Amino acid sequence: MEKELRDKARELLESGQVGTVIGYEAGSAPFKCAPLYARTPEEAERLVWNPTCVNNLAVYLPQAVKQGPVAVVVKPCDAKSVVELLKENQVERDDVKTIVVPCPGVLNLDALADVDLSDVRSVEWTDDGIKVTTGSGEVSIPKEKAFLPKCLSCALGDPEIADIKLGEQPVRTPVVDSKMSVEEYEKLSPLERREFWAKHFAKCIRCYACRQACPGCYCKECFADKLGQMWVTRSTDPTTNWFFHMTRAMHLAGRCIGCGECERACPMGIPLSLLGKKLEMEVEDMFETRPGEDAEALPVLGSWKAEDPDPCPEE
Amino acid sequence: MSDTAVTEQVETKETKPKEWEPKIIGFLCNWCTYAGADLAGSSRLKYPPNMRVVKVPCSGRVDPQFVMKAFERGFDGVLVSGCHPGDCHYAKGNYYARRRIMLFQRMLQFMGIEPERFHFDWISAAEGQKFAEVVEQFTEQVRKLGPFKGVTG
Amino acid sequence: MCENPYVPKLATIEKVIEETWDTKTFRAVFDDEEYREAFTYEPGQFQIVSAFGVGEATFCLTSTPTRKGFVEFSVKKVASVTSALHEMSEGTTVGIRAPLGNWFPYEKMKGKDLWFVGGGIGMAPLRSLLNFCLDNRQDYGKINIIYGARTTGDFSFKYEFDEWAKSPNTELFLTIDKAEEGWDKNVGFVPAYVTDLKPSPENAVAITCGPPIMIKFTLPNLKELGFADEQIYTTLEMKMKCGIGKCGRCNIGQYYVCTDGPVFSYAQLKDLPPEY
Amino acid sequence: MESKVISKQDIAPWLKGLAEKYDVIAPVTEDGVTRFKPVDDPSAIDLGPTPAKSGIREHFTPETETLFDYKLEGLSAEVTPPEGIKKDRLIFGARACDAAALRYVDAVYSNVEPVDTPYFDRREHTAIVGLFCNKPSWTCFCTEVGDFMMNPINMDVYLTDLGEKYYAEALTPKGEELLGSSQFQPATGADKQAVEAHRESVQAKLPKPVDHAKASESYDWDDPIWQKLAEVCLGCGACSFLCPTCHCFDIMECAKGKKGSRFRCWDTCQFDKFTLMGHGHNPRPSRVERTRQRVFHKFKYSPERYGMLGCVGCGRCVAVCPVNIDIRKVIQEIESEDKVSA
Repeated sequence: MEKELRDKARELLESGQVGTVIGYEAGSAPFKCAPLYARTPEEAERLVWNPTCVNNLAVYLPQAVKQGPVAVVVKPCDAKSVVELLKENQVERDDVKTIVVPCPGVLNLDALADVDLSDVRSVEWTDDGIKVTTGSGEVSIPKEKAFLPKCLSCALGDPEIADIKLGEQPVRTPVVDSKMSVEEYEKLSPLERREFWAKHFAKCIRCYACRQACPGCYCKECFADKLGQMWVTRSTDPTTNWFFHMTRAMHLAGRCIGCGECERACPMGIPLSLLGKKLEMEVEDMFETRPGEDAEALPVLGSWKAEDPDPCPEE
Repeated sequence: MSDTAVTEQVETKETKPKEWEPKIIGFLCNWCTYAGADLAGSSRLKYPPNMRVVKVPCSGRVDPQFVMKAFERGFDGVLVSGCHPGDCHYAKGNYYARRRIMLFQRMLQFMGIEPERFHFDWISAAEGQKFAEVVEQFTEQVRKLGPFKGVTG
Repeated sequence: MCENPYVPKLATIEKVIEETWDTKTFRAVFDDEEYREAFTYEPGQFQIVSAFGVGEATFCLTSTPTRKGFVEFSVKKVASVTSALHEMSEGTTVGIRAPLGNWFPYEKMKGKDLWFVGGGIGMAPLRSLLNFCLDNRQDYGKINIIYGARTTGDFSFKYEFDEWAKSPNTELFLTIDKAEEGWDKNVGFVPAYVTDLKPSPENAVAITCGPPIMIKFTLPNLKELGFADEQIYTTLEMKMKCGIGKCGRCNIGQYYVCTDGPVFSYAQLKDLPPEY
Repeated sequence: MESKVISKQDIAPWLKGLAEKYDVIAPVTEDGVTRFKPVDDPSAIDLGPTPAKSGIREHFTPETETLFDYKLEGLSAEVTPPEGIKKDRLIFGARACDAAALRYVDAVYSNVEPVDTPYFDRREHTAIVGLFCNKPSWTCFCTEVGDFMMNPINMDVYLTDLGEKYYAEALTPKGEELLGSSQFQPATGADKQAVEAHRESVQAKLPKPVDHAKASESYDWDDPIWQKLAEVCLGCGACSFLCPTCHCFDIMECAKGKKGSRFRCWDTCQFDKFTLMGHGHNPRPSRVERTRQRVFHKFKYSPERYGMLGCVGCGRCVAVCPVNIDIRKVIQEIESEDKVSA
């Protein structure tokens, strides 16, 4: 698979179809990958595709296309971000070539909690999860534990915007209903919910890793940085943090494709995906659209229908 | 109308009086609901004086941040109201508002803010009576819930 | 324990001078009499002024320590704090943290001819040293003031021009970018005017401050005239918050502009990474 | 100074006994994140993760800290600074890297005039009981940048886990006082030998020292690595906000009508507005300059100015970076032989 990926990347670069291939290279540890901008055939040789390739590389597109057409390695879920960027005119279709990789699911680092990370030699896919090789042997981890939660509920096939497909998508049968976490949360009373977020937002240090890792957060100037307007100060008290995260959630309403990068990037373990998942569910329920599917569709909150649900319908 | 002009009004909430009274803020569309409020006043209809009114050009101007700011700053209830669907002065501002506010309403609820603290309604310039009723009803609804303890309280 | 350096001293605005369409000069007097009496500073130092409710911002001390009892700062309206200050009337309380930073080496300048080269609001920090030197007139050689502005309306401190020009052995050279009716002085940009005036580098010091573009073109001209890097001083502007070398914002190389500056000679600036 | 031992089960009673004099701050794991927090119940302490997610930094330079409150009336204003620390604090379980980081922060905050009084106040009123790292994480490289794991600094007591018991060294008079409690027994020669052997075995697994301060003299301002990092870096502040030596802050106003407060909060050179001036000029306009600034400040400017590196090798930035920017690799690359000779 990696050979194919590298060949394809080299071909794209050599033929001049793109100036850059954004993909993954081996990270600083066997359970880590790092994003790579490959611009030469030699650099393309460094591309990898393995269970550590968790990042949603679409986040780089709005900047990268400024230097001309780029190719980007995407998982089917990441491709939804590309669709959103196209829909919102952040990138032109002609400037992006998507290289879709067949994805069995990617690594949840939490799965390695019991493994001595300093001793890990490699992380590979198996038929049913991953195999971790350490200095003292091999550990097999079943996919229920090995993969990110989003992978366990994923049933995506190849996206429509796939320009290059590196093999067939494995048939994925979701082992978890993605709505489950939301439904689980919604068993809480209003007070418990407020306490839940008070607890989590108290941890937030406002490093903005969530925002920076989000392909949807491409604003030139975030509301949180607008000092003149002062919607939100940088104080890290739970209420101010609530305001920041709630506003960010609303700004992503109908646009969040649930890649979970915000939550992965968060150094403080705030379950930010819950907000995105809820928005996704509500948008589908009320407006019958799913973000990330149709690049021609109008943005959910930038459009309307006369028959939209009404808070106080006329008799 | 700038964001700052709106926030200034949101932020001038006075300190709580000794006897607790619900503090409510209303974002009212200039063309319909605000005129409806005017009509209620000039028709000498009685309704509770708990609401501070912020006039906005259109319900479509209501950014969810206005509502969040109000809750963050400790208002006990927030009302948003504009022209009926189809009657928008700007043709479709309230349709955009409807989607945004509906979604926002559900998110507030998701975060544990009691849904009864936020009300969204259509009130036209002719509906002075309805305006008085909505304010009355909403104020009582918020009164029953008691003081708002904050978004994370 | 020492005093908390982040808590400003309260001061009252005593006088507001409208300099130009976007610049005002404020004169403030410390409320605490004892503090006011003991307060002293050096020309070139700066202060951080609080507009309570909005924030604080950095301004150079435009007044001279030879004239006691008050501090002055000139404010160009650019962002929130400066706008809030512009709204203030006489009698308003502000907070001041001062004096901060280093100052012009006026001891080293003694006996020398001085060339002040200022552009626009850049004249503000120079004014402190200028008036200081004029108040100690016997210590310095000839004092030359080159001051440029976009238009006649953009000059600050117009009310002091006469005093400057009439001081003994002192010359004031004014220039504006484009000709205006009734203007009988120089027309042209500051760097070119400096070349025209041919200041002699012998036993002289140049002190410049102004927009980056002015500095950029003035410097080579001065050097062409024979000024060495050590003979040219300027005062740097950087984003600052704490003013006391803690918050890290004005860090350039191993220096903090707020404590190691704002006054630098060009010899020193050459050693800094180009991040100012 | 003298060394003692304490059986593990005596730690809780010892800390409880200290509660009268100290607020005890120790690592606690909540929702999967281990942070140093005030603890009432010593059984909640979790010394497992090395190092804890966020170190002891926030107890000396809090994320958000009120500098003073103000009140406006008409044209006049009134200013009230907050009260200082009322009760001494004892930080239990701090790692050598975190304690060593305070030496750097001291150099910036309290060893030069004017002294940062709120910080100084906290330092003066805090005792630190450190803990030797038995299981360094994959991100740890403290031995590369200093020898404080073996020779700790800024600790009053240094504990080493010997299985059933802790070996406890008093490093200051305050530490001796702390070890005066009845739970401690004198250490034997065998204990001392065991500790030394143990520490050396751990040290052997960690990187060898490198003289980065010396190497930094030939760092290349225009190294192509900055361009490369800038492309990949997302521009978040996770690395610096979790860094124990990062100390930069912003000062802001929290205005509520006629009352309000001025506060400071963490800030980082990685944010685009860090150096942006009011009139629009930005001396470090892109991530190229900003990624370089972080590395240069820690490895070049700090040795030049303060005579020490601004990095203690805790590895938190490596652990949290969402795009795997690994400062160890970055330094290695800019210090690599062929680059220096090129």
